[in-house]
Amino acid sequence: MAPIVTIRDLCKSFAGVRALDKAQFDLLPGEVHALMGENGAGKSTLMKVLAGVYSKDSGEVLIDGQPVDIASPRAAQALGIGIIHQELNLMNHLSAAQNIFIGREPRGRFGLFIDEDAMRTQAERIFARMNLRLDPHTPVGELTVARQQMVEIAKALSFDSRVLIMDEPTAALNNEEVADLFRIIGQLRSQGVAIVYISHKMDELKRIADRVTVMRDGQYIATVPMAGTPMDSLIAMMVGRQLTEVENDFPDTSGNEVVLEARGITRGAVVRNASFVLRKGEILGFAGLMGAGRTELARAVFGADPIDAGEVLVHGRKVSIKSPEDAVRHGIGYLSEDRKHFGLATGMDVETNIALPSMKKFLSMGVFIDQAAIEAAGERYVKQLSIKTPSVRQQVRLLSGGNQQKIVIAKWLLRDCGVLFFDEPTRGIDVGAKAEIYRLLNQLAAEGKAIVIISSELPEILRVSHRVLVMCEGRITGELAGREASQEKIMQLATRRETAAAAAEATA
Amino acid sequence: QAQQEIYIPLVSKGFQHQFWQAVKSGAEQAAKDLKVKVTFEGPETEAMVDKQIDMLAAALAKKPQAIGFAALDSQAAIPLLKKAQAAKIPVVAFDSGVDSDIPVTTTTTDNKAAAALAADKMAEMIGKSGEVALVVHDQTSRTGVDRRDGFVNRIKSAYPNIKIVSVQYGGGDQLKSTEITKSILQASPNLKGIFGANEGSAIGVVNGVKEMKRSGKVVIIGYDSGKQQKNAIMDGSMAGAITQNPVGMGYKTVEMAVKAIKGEKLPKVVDSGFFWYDKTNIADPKIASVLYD
Amino acid sequence: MTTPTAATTAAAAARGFSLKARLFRPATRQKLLAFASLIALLVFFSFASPQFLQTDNLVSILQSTAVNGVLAIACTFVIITAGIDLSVGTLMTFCAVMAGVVLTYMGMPLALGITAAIFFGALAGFVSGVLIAKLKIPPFIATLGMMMLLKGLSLVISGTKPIYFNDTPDFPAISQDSLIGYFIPSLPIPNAVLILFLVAVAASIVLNKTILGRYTFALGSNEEAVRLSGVNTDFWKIVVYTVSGGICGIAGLLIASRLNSAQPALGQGYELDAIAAVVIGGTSLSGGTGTIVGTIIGAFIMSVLTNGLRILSVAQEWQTVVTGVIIILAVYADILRRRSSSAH
Amino acid sequence: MTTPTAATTAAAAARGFSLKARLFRPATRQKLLAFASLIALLVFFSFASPQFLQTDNLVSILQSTAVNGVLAIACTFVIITAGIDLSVGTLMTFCAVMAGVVLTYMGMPLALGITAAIFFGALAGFVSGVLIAKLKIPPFIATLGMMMLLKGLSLVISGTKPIYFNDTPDFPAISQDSLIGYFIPSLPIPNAVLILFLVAVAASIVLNKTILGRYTFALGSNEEAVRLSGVNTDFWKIVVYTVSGGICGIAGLLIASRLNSAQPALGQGYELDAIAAVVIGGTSLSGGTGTIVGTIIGAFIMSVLTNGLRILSVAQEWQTVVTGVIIILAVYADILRRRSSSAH
Ligand SMILES: Nc1ncnc2c1ncn2[C@@H]1O[C@H](COP(=O)(O)OP(=O)(O)OP(=O)(O)O)[C@@H](O)[C@H]1O
Ligand SMILES: Nc1ncnc2c1ncn2[C@@H]1O[C@H](COP(=O)(O)OP(=O)(O)OP(=O)(O)O)[C@@H](O)[C@H]1O
Ligand SMILES: [Mg+2]
Ligand SMILES: [Mg+2]
Repeated sequence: MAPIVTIRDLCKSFAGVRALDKAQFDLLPGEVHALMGENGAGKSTLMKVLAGVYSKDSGEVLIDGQPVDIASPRAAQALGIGIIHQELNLMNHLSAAQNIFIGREPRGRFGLFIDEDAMRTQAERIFARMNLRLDPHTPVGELTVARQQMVEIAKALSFDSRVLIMDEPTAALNNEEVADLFRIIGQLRSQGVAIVYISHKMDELKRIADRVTVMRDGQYIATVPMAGTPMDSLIAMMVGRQLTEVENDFPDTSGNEVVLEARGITRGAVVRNASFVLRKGEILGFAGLMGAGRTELARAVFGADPIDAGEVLVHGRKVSIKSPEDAVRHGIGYLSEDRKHFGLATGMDVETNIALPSMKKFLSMGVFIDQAAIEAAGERYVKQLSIKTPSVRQQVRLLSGGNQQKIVIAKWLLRDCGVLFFDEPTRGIDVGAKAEIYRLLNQLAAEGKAIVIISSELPEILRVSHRVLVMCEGRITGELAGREASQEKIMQLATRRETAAAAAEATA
Repeated sequence: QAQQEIYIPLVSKGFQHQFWQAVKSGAEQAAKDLKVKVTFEGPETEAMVDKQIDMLAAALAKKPQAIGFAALDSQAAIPLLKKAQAAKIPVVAFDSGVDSDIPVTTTTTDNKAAAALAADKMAEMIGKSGEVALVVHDQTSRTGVDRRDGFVNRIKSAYPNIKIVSVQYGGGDQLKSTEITKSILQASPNLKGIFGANEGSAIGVVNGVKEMKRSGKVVIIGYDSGKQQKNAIMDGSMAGAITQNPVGMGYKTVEMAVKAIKGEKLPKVVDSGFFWYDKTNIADPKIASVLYD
Repeated sequence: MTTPTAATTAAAAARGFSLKARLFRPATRQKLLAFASLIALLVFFSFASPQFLQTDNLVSILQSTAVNGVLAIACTFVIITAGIDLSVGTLMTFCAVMAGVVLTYMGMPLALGITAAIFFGALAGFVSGVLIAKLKIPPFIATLGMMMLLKGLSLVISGTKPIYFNDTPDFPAISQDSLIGYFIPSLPIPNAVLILFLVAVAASIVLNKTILGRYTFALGSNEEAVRLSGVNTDFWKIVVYTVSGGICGIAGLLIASRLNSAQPALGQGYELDAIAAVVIGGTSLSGGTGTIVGTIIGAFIMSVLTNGLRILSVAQEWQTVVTGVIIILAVYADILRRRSSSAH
Repeated sequence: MTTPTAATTAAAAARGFSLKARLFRPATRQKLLAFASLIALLVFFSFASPQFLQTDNLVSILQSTAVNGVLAIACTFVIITAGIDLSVGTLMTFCAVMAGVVLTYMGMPLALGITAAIFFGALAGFVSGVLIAKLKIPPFIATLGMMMLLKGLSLVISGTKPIYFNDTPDFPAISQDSLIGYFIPSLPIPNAVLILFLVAVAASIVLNKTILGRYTFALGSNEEAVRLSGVNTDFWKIVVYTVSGGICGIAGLLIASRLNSAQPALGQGYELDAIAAVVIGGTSLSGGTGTIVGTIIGAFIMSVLTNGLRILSVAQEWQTVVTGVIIILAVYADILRRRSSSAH
């Protein structure tokens, strides 16, 4: 079969960074082609060149064997190339349907007026195909990150492209949604659509990819068939060395001092009467479906959002947490799931972002900033977390997504909080770094820190948690000891909806 | 009782400038003497013709017994003035007239003639030859245009050896007028005199000349009064100035309005006059009475 | 997803009624609340002064809203794209002057004068749009530059003198006559108000029903996302500024016909009133949201306030103080309204 | 990471030299380029008029930059937080009036008058800060309201009359005497310029070396992320506006001492000059970036332009046109400079 897309010797540099160095790639019709590589390997950049977002410095892009110059997203669309970007690109004030059809609105009278009804119907049709229950009129800004991601996927599907690029489409999705997405990918594949699939979730790749291209440092490493290639060797190709798996050893922490206790936290309808305790040295996993309220609960405890009822105790003493400042003062840190909006000042440099919660540590005479110390701290963490950046003075927005995530982690490590909430900490992080982060979590717990990890990836929850709490519809529906937790048990609790819970309570 | 009190709103060309504040104080004095109630308002700049029309409309809505009006544009207000006429509200024009016979009388001063007098004084003091410049407050307002033209035309027609090298506008802002004066002095090293066409401009000229250390070498003629201007004349940094009689103008406007309400016959024009004052006559009671702080 | 808390009990109760009632109830309340500040002012002034609530005065409030209202509509478009336009005031004047040139200096027929005003408005808007979209000059600076440029040009072209329309007796009628009064003599609402209303309706349709309106909101919401969707954002941004400029041309016609003259020095400072009206009306300066109805309410709040304070004969310096405070309060009220409506 | 393209060949060549030279070269060039517009103007006017390049005139330019320069510094802080301050002009006047009240009406000693001006500036800034940070009123509107409020208050407090400082003969010396000229008679640079310079240095240190400065940038970059980092963003925002207000107080002292009076009606319109200077100096209105040096360059561009056009006796209406065009060009030049420097 002749490839739809062929990329040869593609080079692309940014200020001080060689993102692509003679990269190669070819894509066959009807295949799911996985693109793998560590954070900053150049995957997104390569795809952005193909989608007309970036212009190449040198090299060739051929579509159906013809050399093309893809100068704009519009040109890429015209060639039948659609893309789901790694970062959300939505207009928050517009509705889901409006977002999907931006630039291609069905026209009514005179070609000037928009046919809203047609748009709604078409959007509903796509949602139905995705098994997504969503009113097309909902403003996108009111949706959770997961649902926003679903809207992005819907938008990409609406193009009916021949080539569909998916840059980490499942980073924010839960298992059910991932299953829906894979079903759709299957359909597309059978229709002859070529799909480029970028993900750091190895199990996913195993499930759907036909072939894999591995990249490292902007260079092409190899293209291999998925079936028959062991995961270990793929990972070795990616990182250039062998990785050793860390096993969870489930230490018994039940006797440890309670450092944080939340009692009856209620926030509107999204968090309802949630209570939990967190002990010194333990890793507490929060599992649940999309919109279960885990993020909202963490934000409420952290003081980021006002609560309607409930109290928080730190080391057994009741404290008033009205703002993140209060929380941090009481030694509580929170890593947001949405790094772009809530985690980072992306226009500022790496070292400043890392130092941001700890600025007061770097003062001389109470007001002046000790820049050398900040730089040293920045460099320490860049090294410790292997953050890929030309220097600690680089603006964070110029780093790859995974490296940005590491900076969020670094800033809370530096702040040295006793209690840390990690909300989806490995979203968009490569396997090597993921292992690194798990090791780090264990190490922090061993040092006596209390850790909450919120994750929609059940394997991740199972792998790191000493204890698992499951949420559903804003309530905590159950607790499992790490050793006895399993995907099935968690899913059962995660779907224990109101009526079922009431029934359970009645019998108890 | 309150219903019976005669109410006369005055819609002026401005309210922040000292000139208009002086008109206001004259009007308030008359209100006290004649036992009537007046209000006084004007737009922020003399460019805001439509804002003034809105003020006039609001004033008419209050159903006053008479109204005083200093038109920014001689035509724009005519529809409203017709309304006033229809409602039998006599209109007294002040400062400058309206292109219409609706106003029962106009209390005014001749800005052009006054500025021409300033030109004569300037010519006299610089020996009828040399370079002079003007710092004017406004390029488009009636007062600005009249004072500029009065001065410029007189120099052109009567003093062929005097050259006007620059006319610039500082909006009556003292700081801007200072900077303007300095650049004029910089550009014209032989400048012999500057005319500042209102209080802010004149003070700016004094400041600018002082800052450029050209005091005594440049003849400054001002317009209007005010504490600083009077001081400048006393200490010799300003040669003299033209003053109108804004207090008198305000007083006369109210007085005429009251007469109009009573149905008395009024002259078509009441000239509130203008005066030249300098060190020699500033203490003269006749002059002192038309000056304000 | 059911959410049976106190907050939703009401919603559950409403479910008994028609779906429509359920959908519309909170929305209607929210819309009425937008009028709250305006109504509060109207009630206050009506009690404070017997002269306030008279036909004449209400008509003159309407009349005085026309120019600022139209300018505010022009600004609304730009502000929804997260831009700003400081040049609307002097652009209005520039258009008035161009109408004067065509009608009075060149003696052309009325229709041509009207066309000229709108054309030159659109042209200036186009230039701003190009500066902003193509040269990437921030809107604040591009339009600040245009503001000065147009102010100067108006003075240059008019010869720093007002241009009168005495040879075109139909011109003042555009804004001063009353078509409504012709049919309903007891309602002598001047045409200027009718024009404001027509412009508002047209602008509302453009914003909500057309492709231009959609892109206007989209640009303000996330320009980069729109660009990545393959839309020519530069083009649409230029169109928005051009349309906004054309609307300023209409404002120029209104003010010129009201004053029966083009006053070349007028205009600066009007942009702040227009922007204030837009923001009081609930349009966010960070873009992506906004309504024409809100803008009109904002413009009325400004003119009712000004008129009312004058009717009460409040000293002018205090008028300024009060206006400053009320602008802040009105926007704060709008913020509270939104906060409470989004909490449910 | 090697980058063997044409652009980096030069860098490779430079590698032969010291690391320092390599690091500094492009940065230095970029900084020099920031001066480019200013230098172009200076060169142009020097050729156009023999009077331009004289000590006297240069001193005048310096002096005329002082007030706008200080106001622009105040604006720089606010703009870096992605805010805007429209009240700086009337706030300056308000501070001048308060100094007048303390010195002339109450007959207090000079130091108290100076303190009063700065204190009331900071107080007004604090109020703006609270409106913006706590009540979440958009900066544009909060400071527009403050602008009007302060304008009215200045008139009310002064009784719509200038307040003179005739009883405080030392007061004019603040801005008009020349400390530098005392030591170096050939350089009679008035103290106002010295004060501008001192304020600039202090502001630069605050912005770049202190925690306030760091938070100022961080707020403008991503306020929510800063808040979630446990920083009391409301507090720091209020501090920024308070500091900015205090700096306006200094501007108030400068203008009052130069005019030897507090002129209550002056001030509106000054905010646009100040903001223009900030933006010409390369500070982005969307926040997160900016330098004091840039702002000072911007302020000089404005005053050189004004002075030069006046020296050339360009007709006033054309001065306005040219100023508008140059503002746009200067900002465009800065954009081009940044674009080319980030391409390397
Ligand atoms: N606009 C830009 N300016 C400067 N550098 C950039 C830019 N975009 C990407 N880079 C750099 O290019 C390199 C490749 O980035 P890219 O986003 O392609 O990585 P990636 O493989 O998608 O990583 P991730 O898995 O973390 O998303 C990184 O080092 C990144 O810092
Ligand atoms: N900005 C918002 N506006 C309205 N509703 C919201 C908003 N953010 C969250 N919600 C709602 O709050 C509920 C809880 O969401 P939350 O983000 O806490 O869930 P989560 O368990 O963290 O899931 P996720 O995996 O999506 O992060 C959901 O019903 C969601 O729709
Ligand atoms: Mg990527
Ligand atoms: Mg979440």
